[in-house]
Amino acid sequence: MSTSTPAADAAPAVVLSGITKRFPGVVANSDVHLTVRAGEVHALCGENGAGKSTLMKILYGMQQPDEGTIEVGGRPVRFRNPADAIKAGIGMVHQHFMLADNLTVQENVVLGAEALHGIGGRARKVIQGLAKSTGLTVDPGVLVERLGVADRQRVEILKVLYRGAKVIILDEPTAVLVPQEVDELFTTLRAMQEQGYTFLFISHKLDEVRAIADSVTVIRRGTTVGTADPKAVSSRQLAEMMVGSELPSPETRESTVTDRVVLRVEDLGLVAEEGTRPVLDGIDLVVRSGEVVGIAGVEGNGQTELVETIMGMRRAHHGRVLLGDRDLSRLGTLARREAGIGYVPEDRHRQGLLLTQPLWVNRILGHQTREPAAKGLWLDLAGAKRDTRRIVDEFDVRTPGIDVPAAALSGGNQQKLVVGRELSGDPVLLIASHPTRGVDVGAQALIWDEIKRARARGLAVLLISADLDELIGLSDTIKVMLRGRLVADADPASVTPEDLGSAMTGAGATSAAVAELEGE
Amino acid sequence: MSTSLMNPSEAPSTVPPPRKARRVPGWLVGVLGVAGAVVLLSTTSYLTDVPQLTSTGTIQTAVRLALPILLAALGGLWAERAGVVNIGLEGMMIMGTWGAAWAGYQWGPWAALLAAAAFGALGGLLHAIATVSFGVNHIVSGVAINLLGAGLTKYLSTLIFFPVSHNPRESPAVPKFDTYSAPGLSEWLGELEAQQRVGLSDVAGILRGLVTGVSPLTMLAIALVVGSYLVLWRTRFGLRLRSCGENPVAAESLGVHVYRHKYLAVIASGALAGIGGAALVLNPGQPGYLEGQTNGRGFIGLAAMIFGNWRPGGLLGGAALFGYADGLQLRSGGKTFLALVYGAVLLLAVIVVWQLVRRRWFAAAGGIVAAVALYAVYYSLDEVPSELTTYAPHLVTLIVLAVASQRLRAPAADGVVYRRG
Amino acid sequence: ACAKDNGGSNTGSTGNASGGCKLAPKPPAAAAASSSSSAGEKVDGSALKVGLAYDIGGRGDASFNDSAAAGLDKAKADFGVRELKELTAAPNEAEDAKQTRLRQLASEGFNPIIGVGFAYAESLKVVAPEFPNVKFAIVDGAVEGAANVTPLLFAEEQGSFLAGVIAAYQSKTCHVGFVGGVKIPLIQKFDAGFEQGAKAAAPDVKIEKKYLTPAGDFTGFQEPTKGQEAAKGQIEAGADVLYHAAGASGKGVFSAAKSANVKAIGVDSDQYHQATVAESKDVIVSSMLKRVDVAVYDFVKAVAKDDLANFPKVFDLKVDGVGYSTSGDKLDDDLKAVLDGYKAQIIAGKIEVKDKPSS
Amino acid sequence: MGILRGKLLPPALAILFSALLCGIALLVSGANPLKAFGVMVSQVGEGTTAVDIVNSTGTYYIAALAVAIGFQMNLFNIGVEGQYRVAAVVAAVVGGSIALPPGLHALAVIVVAALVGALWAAVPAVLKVTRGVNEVISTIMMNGLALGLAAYLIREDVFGELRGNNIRTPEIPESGWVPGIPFGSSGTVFGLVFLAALLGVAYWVMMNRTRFGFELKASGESATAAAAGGVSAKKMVLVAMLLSGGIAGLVSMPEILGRDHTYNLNFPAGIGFSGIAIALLGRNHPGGIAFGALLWAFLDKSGLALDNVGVPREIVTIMQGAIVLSVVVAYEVVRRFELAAEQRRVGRQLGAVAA
Ligand SMILES: Nc1ncnc2c1ncn2[C@@H]1O[C@H](COP(=O)(O)OP(=O)(O)OP(=O)(O)O)[C@@H](O)[C@H]1O
Ligand SMILES: Nc1ncnc2c1ncn2[C@@H]1O[C@H](COP(=O)(O)OP(=O)(O)OP(=O)(O)O)[C@@H](O)[C@H]1O
Ligand SMILES: [Mg+2]
Ligand SMILES: [Mg+2]
Repeated sequence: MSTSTPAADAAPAVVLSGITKRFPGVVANSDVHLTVRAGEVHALCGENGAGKSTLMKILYGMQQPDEGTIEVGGRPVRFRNPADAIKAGIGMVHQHFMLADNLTVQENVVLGAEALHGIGGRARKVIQGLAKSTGLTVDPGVLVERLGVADRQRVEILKVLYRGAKVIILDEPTAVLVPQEVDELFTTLRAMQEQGYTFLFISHKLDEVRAIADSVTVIRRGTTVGTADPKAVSSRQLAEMMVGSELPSPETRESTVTDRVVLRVEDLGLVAEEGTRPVLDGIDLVVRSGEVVGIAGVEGNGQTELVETIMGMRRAHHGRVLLGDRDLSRLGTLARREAGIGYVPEDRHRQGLLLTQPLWVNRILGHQTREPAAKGLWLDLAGAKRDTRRIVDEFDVRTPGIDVPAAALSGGNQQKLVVGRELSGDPVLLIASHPTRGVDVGAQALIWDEIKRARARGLAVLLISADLDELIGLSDTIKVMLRGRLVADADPASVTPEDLGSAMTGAGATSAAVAELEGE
Repeated sequence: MSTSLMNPSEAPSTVPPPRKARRVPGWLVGVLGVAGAVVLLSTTSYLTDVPQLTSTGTIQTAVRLALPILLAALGGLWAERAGVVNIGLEGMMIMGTWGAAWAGYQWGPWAALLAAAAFGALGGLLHAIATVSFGVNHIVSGVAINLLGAGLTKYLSTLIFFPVSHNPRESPAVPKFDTYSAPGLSEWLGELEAQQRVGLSDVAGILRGLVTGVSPLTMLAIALVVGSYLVLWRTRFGLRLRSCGENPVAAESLGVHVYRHKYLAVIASGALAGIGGAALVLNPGQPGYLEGQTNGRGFIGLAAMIFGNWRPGGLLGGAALFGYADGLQLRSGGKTFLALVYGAVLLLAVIVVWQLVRRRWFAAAGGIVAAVALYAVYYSLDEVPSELTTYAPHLVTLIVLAVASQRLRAPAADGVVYRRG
Repeated sequence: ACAKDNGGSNTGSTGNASGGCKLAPKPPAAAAASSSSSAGEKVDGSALKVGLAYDIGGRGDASFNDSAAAGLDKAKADFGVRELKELTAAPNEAEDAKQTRLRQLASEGFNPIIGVGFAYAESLKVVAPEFPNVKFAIVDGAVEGAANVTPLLFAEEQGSFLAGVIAAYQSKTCHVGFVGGVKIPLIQKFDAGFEQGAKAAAPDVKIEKKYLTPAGDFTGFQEPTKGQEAAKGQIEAGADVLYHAAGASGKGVFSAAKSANVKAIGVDSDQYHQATVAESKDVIVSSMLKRVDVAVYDFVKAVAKDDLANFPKVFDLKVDGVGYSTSGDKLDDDLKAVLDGYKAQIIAGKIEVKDKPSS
Repeated sequence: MGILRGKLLPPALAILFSALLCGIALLVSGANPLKAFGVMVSQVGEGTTAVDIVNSTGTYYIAALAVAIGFQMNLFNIGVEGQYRVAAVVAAVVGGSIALPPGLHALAVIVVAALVGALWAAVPAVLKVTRGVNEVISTIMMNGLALGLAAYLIREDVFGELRGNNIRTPEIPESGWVPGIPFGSSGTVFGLVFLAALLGVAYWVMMNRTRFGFELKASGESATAAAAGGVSAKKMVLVAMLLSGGIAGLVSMPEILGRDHTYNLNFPAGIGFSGIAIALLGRNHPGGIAFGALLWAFLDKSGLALDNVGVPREIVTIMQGAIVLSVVVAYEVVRRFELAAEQRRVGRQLGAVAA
């Protein structure tokens, strides 16, 4: 590629004008204007549900705008489906990965673009060539299910490149990556930018936006608020543009940690279902009353398994789990809940809610043996409804009533309901997995507040989060998890996300704030 | 939900670096499996002195009985690889039998085949409309199609066959295909088989069964198995089709026309099930269409497909197993069945040794108990009551599934209703 | 590299111990056959409305339903029956459907009413007492304590005995086979008679037996494929004359016999003349006849004459309720004489044919 | 009103549509559809048809309930067919060979039937839980084995006895009979039809008012969410399957204890498969299932009258298939329509509409 710098006079790569998109009950986009210059990295920011993904899906032909026009390279276009967009040189890496687990990397990449180089050896060569020139190395023959998150992301980008896209949409690509992986990604992006690619980049992480973007457009409640030069604004200013008000912070002020041990995990081990591979190995952990213990780790290093083993959803291979003095190791999930554990699962749709059931039925889930949801073997419908109303009030769940199905609520409100439910019945321990993942700032602030309040009352909290700011802000102690082991302790008072990130990837401690644990 | 993988808790943990995929290629598994089965059978046949286990006739019977099941299973494969569960195979098969008879008695076996495919495809189309366009639960639609298929064919038979055959439940006789044998080879194998040499004669018997008296239908079915493999795994169309069964949202986002592929797959599925019906009608022993003729073979086909792990080679194995067990019990009954029990004991012994090597004491103990129990059965009985042997294929399927089913893996989006947008 | 197989090659049929069985001494020749059927008698049935409730299969099944239909047709032609009505059972139907069918006929004024098949026994037990003036009959069954139900029972074992004799005489390998559709007592009567007959004619004869499905699973009557495979198994085991009592599955038996060029014996009606098995007719040496048509005809006649008192208890060899066919001329005169000899002995009670097989 | 529309409109539309479809089929074949339908309706008043419909509704109802319990948690118990057969044989054998006072005797037979049904269902349940065997296949296979076992048990040298050309189990003495409600010449309604009704009520209470029902539903709706809520999917599979099998075991009890007093070769087959269709038709709701069972029974019994007007009775099967298919399509269409309406309503009430 010869011309690598964006020329101001060249036609913009993409111009969206007057885009409006309505869903039943929601206007996702309303008169959105966006201009992306060729060769730049253009960031798109906005709260949850602001309409970013919708806008991008429209640009990618997955959804049709109700109003508005799209221009690509100066020519007006109409995309009826993604194939049209692909033809026009637009590619998209989705917020939720769009990969078929049971197909190989190569199959995933060539799918839909078989006409280019077939599906056999030739395609393989092309993929390998692409991978080499961009640094996105991954074995084309391996099944996607065997890949980690970062590799999957590489596959996603390869998919787009393979189709010859010149304008690449990245919808929250960094959400699942640790800082080091983010850096790697950015390096790749810059190199590709040199080669003439244009990027549309969505992220909630404003530091990243400022680090990579050449310009940034902010969307609020479905409409564009304005475009800024990221080098010229602070993250705070950006955030306030997004929200239209001041930012909350996860910080906890004074420590409320007591001596009373609530949760004690001893030498916990878990073996993968299919074989003898250890997924958890020798986990020792203590959480005290009034303490928040945070677990940091790259996704897939055993955090999910740890939580599910403590909850009794998986059978530990060895080791013990004690709540107070009581040994829970042989109990089932329900008994553990009854013993006083509240559990905010990492995926509210899959694990937290019965989506088609009304809110009050969801209130019963996990409490089906206890007041106020049940009396003995019988359900107490009136009690459940009454308590649901309480949660709706106390946790500011925005809903027209408690009889609507859970699916009708937005993600943030669903999460508030789940947190409210898990904090009912006076638990002594709360296990919270990504409690504010994908939740907008308002809801996030409320959930943080509630966790802090409960902690002040003496609740012990085990917090798992990929959001390192949240983790550092909320925790009293941080443990780093790597390959099924707890490998380091970090002090939230002094540790930075970068330090934590390097410990999480196993690059070793780079700061005094992270102390490696003996044993490995 | 916004930042996670599609299925966080099912995401593989990358804890130790992903094991280097030491995958044994599918064809090798197949070859080893077949070889193992032959060894097991010839050993059993030798030790129990029951040559029928590997005789030419038994194998031929097995092939004939397996054929309709195999085709139904293939039909299931096509639909389920595209993510549509097809419990309506039975109904589509019934429609196929009717179509085959209707065209067959007028224009001969090839026309029968075509008509059967068309009638089956019609059932498939109905299933596709319901499940793909209307998003109806796949099982519901399948059950309805089974009812419809049965009702429709009965109704049509009274209208159309009755005036000709004077029997509302039967079509006029349908001409059959000629059968073919490999000259020379067949005789040579026959001589080998007759010599009753351990192992060699067994293999000869099995091979001879496969090359003697072969109907074009059998060749077609085998071609369809191979063809299905090639189409589904070696072409872009197949890749797209399978992607609809694994992750339709992703497929759609890459420009794959998911609805169209699902439609095509389910229609093909119906056509294959229909051909399965034709295989029944065109079987030399059959007069033509006969009410109740399919007798649950569509369901068995579905089972064979699941048994075969949603793979063409696997379902071939499943259908063969069922056909073999059924053939054996039909041809020789209780005594041979006992020989099979003996074979099962041998198989269990091998498994026990293997588990002992792997230090799986519990599994090994279970195996020993089962083996001893089976041996006791073998030892104490002269002949298994015929009431029980009739369903030997069902029992065998159940047992094999219990042993092997944990390795099975359905397409990820199988049975999931997909809606565009 | 494939060659077309020519039909009727000698697949299987190993160990041709040609020469056949060592036969038992032949029975003494019988006196001239006594044709008991009283012909020429004029009966008027113009007042009768006859109702027929078929079992699964109904008219056109080329089996006992059809046979009943033939009897009815003949009766109608001969006696000028005023009205006929025929209803048919559905597969797997509930008991009350049968009752409804019978009741429907009875309340519409049909009299007599004939239930074809033992499946009607339980329903008749209920319905018959409700209509004491209606004369019922049941094929293959009996209803205790119901005076207005006439059983039309057959001595299938006697006919099958003769089939066994035929098989033993025609076998070159001294090895014969029996394929039963469903292992129910009715079919076991065929089995028993066949076995006894074959053994009587040739004590050393080997007999293969197979029932396609056990009692309760009636698909065995509808599975020609299975019939064929079972027959092939028996042929390969050495049997060269096959007898079947397997309904529609019998077609598979014929087809197997045809392709291996061995002999077969049909059942119920004269299958040599049946259209659906026309392809294999040249291997059908005889059929065991179960004269449901005669029974139905005689029953209608008896009702018309109001003479049920002398009605035969069992349709056996004596009244020609069972027998064998000679269509196709595959039985030589010698054999016919032998058969007549055995028939006479059975009629005379010198041979008692069992109705339960030995195994 | 809205709820009623959502629940009642689809089946009404579907029945209308299916009737229309069959009407056309009849017209094409040269029959008069109005006459055919008329004869079916008037058949209800003939002889014992009305009572037969009620009896048959009871039987279908039990079968469909058995299926529905599995469906509640996405378990496909295709094996009701085999479960009720084995249960019937064993219960008939036991009933015929024990002596107990009236009432108790019948009760014992019923309990045995339920236990045996559950036991037969336990095999696929255990295989699924421990070995991951797909229950669709295993129950299909168990159906075959059930036929074999039943046939074996009624062998004369085992428990069976010969009655003419029929074989049956020893007759259950009168103390084990369950008296019905006689309607003179119109027939007798089986006493155990009330057992079916009772099961329906119990099913409703269980699903809506008890912890177990909640867990079952939760497990069916989302196994992952249920697991996080302390519901063990394996346990639920096991219990649901056993319960389903237990109820399936009762399917033939009204007939055996109310009329036949024995298991014989005329034992009806296929009720399990009808049960699947009816459960689907009734959307697993006890009321819906009752309606579905009634409709099924009506079509079955009144269909006998079609012979009188020379219309092939098979049209009834076509109608049943068409109803099942069109009812689900209708539900789906109405559901989509209502979902959109609901979203609009929630959106309006929250004033969440931007701009
Ligand atoms: N298919 C759909 N049907 C109905 N409403 C939808 C649909 N897709 C999105 N929405 C709504 O449109 C609005 C915009 O959603 P969108 O996904 O574009 O937000 P976003 O800015 O990408 O949020 P996030 O930061 O969570 O990714 C949301 O209120 C969402 O509820
Ligand atoms: N395909 C769809 N059909 C109908 N409604 C949808 C669809 N997708 C999203 N919605 C609606 O949009 C709203 C929010 O959906 P969305 O998936 O964008 O949630 P979210 O707020 O981004 O939460 P999360 O972070 O969990 O994804 C919900 O009210 C949901 O019902
Ligand atoms: Mg988004
Ligand atoms: Mg979102």
